[in-house]
Amino acid sequence: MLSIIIFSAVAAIALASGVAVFRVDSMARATYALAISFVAVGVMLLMFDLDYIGVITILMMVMEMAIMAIYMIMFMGMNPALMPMSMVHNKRWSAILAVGAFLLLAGCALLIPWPERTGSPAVDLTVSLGEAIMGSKMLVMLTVSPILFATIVAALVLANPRGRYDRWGDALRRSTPDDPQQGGLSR
Amino acid sequence: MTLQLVLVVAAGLFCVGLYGALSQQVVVMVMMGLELMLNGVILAVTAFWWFLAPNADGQVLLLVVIAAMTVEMTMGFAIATLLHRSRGSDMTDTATDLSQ
Amino acid sequence: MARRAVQGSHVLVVEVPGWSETRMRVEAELARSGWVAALSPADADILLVCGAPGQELAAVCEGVWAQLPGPRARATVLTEGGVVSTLEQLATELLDEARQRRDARTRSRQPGEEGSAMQHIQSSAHEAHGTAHEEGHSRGHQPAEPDADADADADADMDMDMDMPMPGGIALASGGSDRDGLEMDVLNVPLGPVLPHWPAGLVVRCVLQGDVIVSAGAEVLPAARQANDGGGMGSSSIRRSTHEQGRRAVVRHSDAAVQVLALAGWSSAAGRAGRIRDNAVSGAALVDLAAALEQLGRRIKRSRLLRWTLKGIVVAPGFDAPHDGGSRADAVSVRDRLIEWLDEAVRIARGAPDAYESPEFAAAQHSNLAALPGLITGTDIASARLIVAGLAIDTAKIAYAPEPLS
Amino acid sequence: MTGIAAVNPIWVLLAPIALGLVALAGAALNGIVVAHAQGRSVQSGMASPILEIARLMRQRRRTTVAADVLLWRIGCAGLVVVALLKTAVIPVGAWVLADIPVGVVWFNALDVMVWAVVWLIGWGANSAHSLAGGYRFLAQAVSYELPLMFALVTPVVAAHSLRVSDVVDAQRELWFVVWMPVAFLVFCMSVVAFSSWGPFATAAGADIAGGILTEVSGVDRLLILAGRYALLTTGAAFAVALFLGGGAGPLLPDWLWTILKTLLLLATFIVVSHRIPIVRPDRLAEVAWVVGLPIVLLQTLFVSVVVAVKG
Repeated sequence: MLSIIIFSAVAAIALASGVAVFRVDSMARATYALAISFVAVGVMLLMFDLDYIGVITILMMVMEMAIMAIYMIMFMGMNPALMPMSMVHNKRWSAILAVGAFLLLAGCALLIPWPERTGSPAVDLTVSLGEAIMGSKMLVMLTVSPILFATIVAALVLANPRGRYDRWGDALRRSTPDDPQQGGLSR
Repeated sequence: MTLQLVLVVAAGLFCVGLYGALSQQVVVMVMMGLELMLNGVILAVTAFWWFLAPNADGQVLLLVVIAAMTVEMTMGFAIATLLHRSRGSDMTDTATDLSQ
Repeated sequence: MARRAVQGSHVLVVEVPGWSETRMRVEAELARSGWVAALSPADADILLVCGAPGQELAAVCEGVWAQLPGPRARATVLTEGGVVSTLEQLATELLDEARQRRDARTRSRQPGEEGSAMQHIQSSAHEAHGTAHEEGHSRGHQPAEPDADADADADADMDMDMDMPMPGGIALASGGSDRDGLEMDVLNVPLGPVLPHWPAGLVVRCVLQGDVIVSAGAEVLPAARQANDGGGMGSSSIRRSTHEQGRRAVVRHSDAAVQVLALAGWSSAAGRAGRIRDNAVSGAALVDLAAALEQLGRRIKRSRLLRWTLKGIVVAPGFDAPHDGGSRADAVSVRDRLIEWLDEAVRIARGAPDAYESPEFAAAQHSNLAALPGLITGTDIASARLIVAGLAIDTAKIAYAPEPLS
Repeated sequence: MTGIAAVNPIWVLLAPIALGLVALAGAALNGIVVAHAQGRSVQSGMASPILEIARLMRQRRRTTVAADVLLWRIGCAGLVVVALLKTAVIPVGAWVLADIPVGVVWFNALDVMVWAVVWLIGWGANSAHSLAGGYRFLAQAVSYELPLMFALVTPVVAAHSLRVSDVVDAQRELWFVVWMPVAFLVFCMSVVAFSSWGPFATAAGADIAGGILTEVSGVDRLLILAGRYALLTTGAAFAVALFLGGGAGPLLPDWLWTILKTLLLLATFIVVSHRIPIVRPDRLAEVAWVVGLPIVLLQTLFVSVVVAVKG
């Protein structure tokens, strides 16, 4: 019983801050509302004994939102003061679609006769996760890691306007790169 | 806690995110909508894992979802930067020039 | 409790061009009594103006005064002799509960109103304004924008209009292309004249993107009158004894070193230089100081970390530009200047003549001020602060000496 | 086998007091160092944190024009809260408040919280200088975070567990600092960095008039300053648990050893910080990613190989 009450409270926080993301008047508040939503979901994961993944979710998402806030302000430049803002299009259709999707999903969740639980969770879930990653599910992780690496490279290629010829000169012969901001290494 | 309760909460998060992703004009705000949808997915996966088949595979799936989120974020930021650089704008509407 | 609270008061010291030695006296007195020099108005209990500020500078001081959180007290010191007694008097003023209550009552609760004078003066570093911005919305409405047509449909759906309320009455920032080719907000932020480790009365009006300076303009806010403690001597002042000149030169050089070291965040070396300076101010024998200065100079030359952190921060770009775009061979870095000052101070302390009275010195201050905007454009605030400290502009010379003939 | 056990939850009330006292000792030491540099007596330096607390309690809080007060206040209180949450997993001798299975990750998640909190302090004030402070901290955080994560992973690999008590137990024979010195150093530097302290205090630097501290006064300022000391203290205490054998030591009881080692490490942080110039984030980033990260990875690899060979 207690767990249901706690879960409902956390769920309410997650949903309310999720809604707040698109309702508040400042970029910073929107971003941190999303962060709160993620932290609430992380806490829910903790309630399912998923210690590792719950804490990792909180860690990753707070980090992501801290960076995201910068992008929000960089590209949308909003002041900390609360300027009324709304930049939506197709508001009505978006709302209709979202509500429709919710009714469909919630209906499925409530009406489908879910099967009985098979098996029981391992005693130490973190250990079982580690064994799965390094054992039977190793292939998954082996696939994820090059994808992540490719993402880093691709994102840098997309976002970085300056190639090595801009930095090192046409003949790549400069002793130090011509950067707008000097780095810490005398390369 | 029951499976149904958790799934309804997850559906709620997913659809709030869906609304945001569909309605927002700015790339970064659209990304926030997508993030919120994935947030719902994480919760739903957890619920299925816990209530239906609590073995290690479900946890691996969660890790994959989180990895997908980071990929989405990284590429989103890169594309937003690229758009901003090339057009001085990051509105989704202005990014549809090519399709016209 | 209240008595304790006053024992470690934080003092915001505002130096008027020409009263540098008074300011140093104050700093020495603060260090001696365990008080602290405040970094910003919010940090301060006491506003202490050293010297007689001119009209603009006085207005800035009013703005800063309005930003002190309170309990607060203020005073002006004009002579070095008055420092100790003024500080004591300020402490009792801070303890005067009735007076502080009255002060708190008369101040308005609204932060904008009490500081209204400074909104135009662009007072200290703490101009809270100008972070505002609205670029994302307004761009589609500008006819010059190439994709204005594509945007037209979208605008119709946007339920916003152009004359939306501006929070706090702050104008919105406009965009501009940054050094990486991204369009970013620009903020107009004045650096100075009330900043720690900053030349007296100097104001650098910067246009910032993030913390990168896009363009800048520098000026000096003058004092109301010429100081008589020697900082702002014009050509008419009497020539002083050689020893006095030497002492002043050592003080000047070591103070410049203090500012650079403090901005480089090397607190132990800055403290060392500060003590040498304070000894010189209070009239210690120069020969004794020479040894200490020499030792400090050796320590600075040895420090690899300082070399690394100051690398490439240049106060004189040099003219021999190699074609590969690397740093120029004869560029003078802040670190070079720092070592130069200390060596020069050692020489003067041992009896070498000082060039302070010469017209060339005054001319150099003017040309440094003129070069300042060019040097800091394109750098971030941290580098810009080091460059300004590395130039060590003697603003007293600029506020009074006539413009040199070029 | 494990000597460390979770204590009665009632001790939760005592933990903030203990943390506060150790942090206060750190602040007093800092006062002494400053007083020594200024040629004042040791007593006046020791008293300076008390004076500062009294002063800030008496000072009024400020607000600025069009500040985001909600986020600002959250940020100001946040550092202390993060530090208190960190104490939950730090063992003192044989006692720990919550010996959760993923204690090390918990610590890491909380120091990521510091990113958000510091940025909020900088953002909320609506002032150019404090915002610059917030940006600087994030730039620095991006530089130190990955080396920090691998530095945290290294003892975990050696101990086969994310539980802090297991990590302490694994050091029965040999303290981890002996065979993972690089990880220890990187961890210590990161602790100083996330407390924005000493050479990594650019976010609160004098060149931007105190950065994140520019606009705060009164209780808010007190909370931030206390939070920085508390973070430094918890970081030192965690380093003791991860690398310095926890409460292991001769003669004295183990809880006293933990506190002694923590104080010693804290004192080192404070004294060394005064002797080093500030490290600006633009300089740090390249070094941290190009030099720091590979070195820590090599350290982790070394430890992993040793663990694998030993079996």
